[in-house]
Amino acid sequence: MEADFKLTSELHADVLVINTSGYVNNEGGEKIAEEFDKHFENGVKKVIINLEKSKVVNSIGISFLIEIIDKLTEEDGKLIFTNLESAIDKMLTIMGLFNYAGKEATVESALKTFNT
Amino acid sequence: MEADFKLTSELHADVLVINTSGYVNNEGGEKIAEEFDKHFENGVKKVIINLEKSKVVNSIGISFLIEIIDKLTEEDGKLIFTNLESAIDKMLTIMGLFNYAGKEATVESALKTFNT
Amino acid sequence: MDENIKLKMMLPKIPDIELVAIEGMDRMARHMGIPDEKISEAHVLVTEAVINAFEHSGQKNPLVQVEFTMTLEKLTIFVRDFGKGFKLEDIEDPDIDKKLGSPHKRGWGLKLMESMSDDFKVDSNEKGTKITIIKNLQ
Amino acid sequence: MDENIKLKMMLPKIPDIELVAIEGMDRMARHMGIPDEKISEAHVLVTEAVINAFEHSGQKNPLVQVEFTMTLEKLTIFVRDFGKGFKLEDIEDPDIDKKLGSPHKRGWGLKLMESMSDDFKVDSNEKGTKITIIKNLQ
Ligand SMILES: Nc1ncnc2c1ncn2[C@@H]1O[C@H](COP(=O)(O)OP(=O)(O)O)[C@@H](O)[C@H]1O
Ligand SMILES: Nc1ncnc2c1ncn2[C@@H]1O[C@H](COP(=O)(O)OP(=O)(O)O)[C@@H](O)[C@H]1O
Repeated sequence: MEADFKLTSELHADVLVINTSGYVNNEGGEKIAEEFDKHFENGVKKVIINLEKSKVVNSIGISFLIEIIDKLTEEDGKLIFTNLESAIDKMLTIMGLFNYAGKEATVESALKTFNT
Repeated sequence: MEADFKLTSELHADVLVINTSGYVNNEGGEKIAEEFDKHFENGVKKVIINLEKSKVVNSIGISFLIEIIDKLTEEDGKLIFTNLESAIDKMLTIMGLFNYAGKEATVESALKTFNT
Repeated sequence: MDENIKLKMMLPKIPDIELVAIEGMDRMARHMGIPDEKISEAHVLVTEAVINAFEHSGQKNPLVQVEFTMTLEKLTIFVRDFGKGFKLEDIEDPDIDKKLGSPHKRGWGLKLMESMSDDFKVDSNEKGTKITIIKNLQ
Repeated sequence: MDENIKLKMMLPKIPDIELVAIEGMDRMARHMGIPDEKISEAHVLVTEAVINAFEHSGQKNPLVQVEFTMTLEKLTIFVRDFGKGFKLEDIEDPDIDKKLGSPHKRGWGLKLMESMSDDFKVDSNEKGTKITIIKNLQ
């Protein structure tokens, strides 16, 4: 059973990493967007969303992530998703998100992408 | 959501401690009984069953524990339950198990009971 | 807050399916703001009723209906099977003193449902069994 | 092993209740020996169908019916609401290029159900909406 949504975040130099766990529903998406906004206001433009511990997401939750992509694109920033379960990967692919956001296997490889 | 049943066991001198996690259903009860039998055959007569991580049990699972009490009583041994969630405590009370088995808050206090 | 919420299920016989009913009941309780302690005794009631319905129906592919109706004051658990039924008066009250030393350790479900609920009704005939259990939540 | 198992639910509108349906479906799949990967795409299908049924019904206290029928070959997901319905031909196909820069980011559910399933049918009128989704399991 998918647990209730939680998130933690950390800054690696100028890269924000948001780690989620549990169901990314409406409120989950909103919480990710709020966490992003706090750092975006401070000038952070490189963001990693690590969905390793989220096995269920819904499209309302994901639409908040499109808002993040929107804001980052305007500021020449970038979002990278990591640790996607295959069904979620497929879902985001169908939505076309990877035309505007990156995808990496792990947070480490995403950090490397940002730093090279 | 209650997880699938698992158990671990350890010997503290002559006391067997069985720690369960998840749903104590038919199979869960049977596994506890098997683990007990292995040690009972070797002469172990003091047993602690720690239900801390089991929040759901059913009466079929518990009937296997009555079998354990049966065998221990015949050999002047004793069973102590620990870390009972209040509804499970009430259930075992209604079944009359505490007329023949002990109950302690923690494994530590149960071990003390055996050693004094 | 809704005054009264209802969840219905028709369950197939698969291992531990009663946990799905419990999960639904727990979510209803959380939504109504009912504390976990209040609902955990209901876990026992649901589990025993559903297990009996599957085990004693005498059918090859039994289906069991479960309905929860929850208000802030009380929870009604309704469990129905379409099996062979039984007569409550034929069932002996279990006694731990007699179970010890006897090969038959089982037979606790009905006693638990009766003792842990605030009201317990059995309506059984050769077309099946309906169990209605009330648990006060206040 | 049963050839065909069925689970039915009538869900009330409470937060994340779709996870109870998913839990039931997962247990059916495990019982049938269907690997987790096979069933995880169905999580998306169920979630989107149930959320739509609650959100767009236009009712004050909507109830949503969910039925799973599973064989080793395929899963049929049936989701029904008793709301105001809609016309599929009125719904615009979402496009990420248009969503970016626009305030309306939503509108993905139907597209996801159609794209991730092996068959997808909508039967909707002013008495409600029935969604039938088939997912091959082999
Ligand atoms: N739903 C049911 N349908 C038919 N018989 C039942 C049902 N529930 C209980 N019974 C009968 O009542 C007896 C006692 O049930 P219970 O107290 O739950 O103990 P157990 O299930 O361990 O035997 C059962 O053995 C069965 O004969
Ligand atoms: N069960 C339903 N009942 C009524 N209208 C629906 C239903 N499902 C979908 N719709 C309509 O189709 C539109 C698109 O649905 P969907 O693609 O899931 O995106 P979203 O729910 O995010 O709007 C909804 O906004 C709604 O107007």
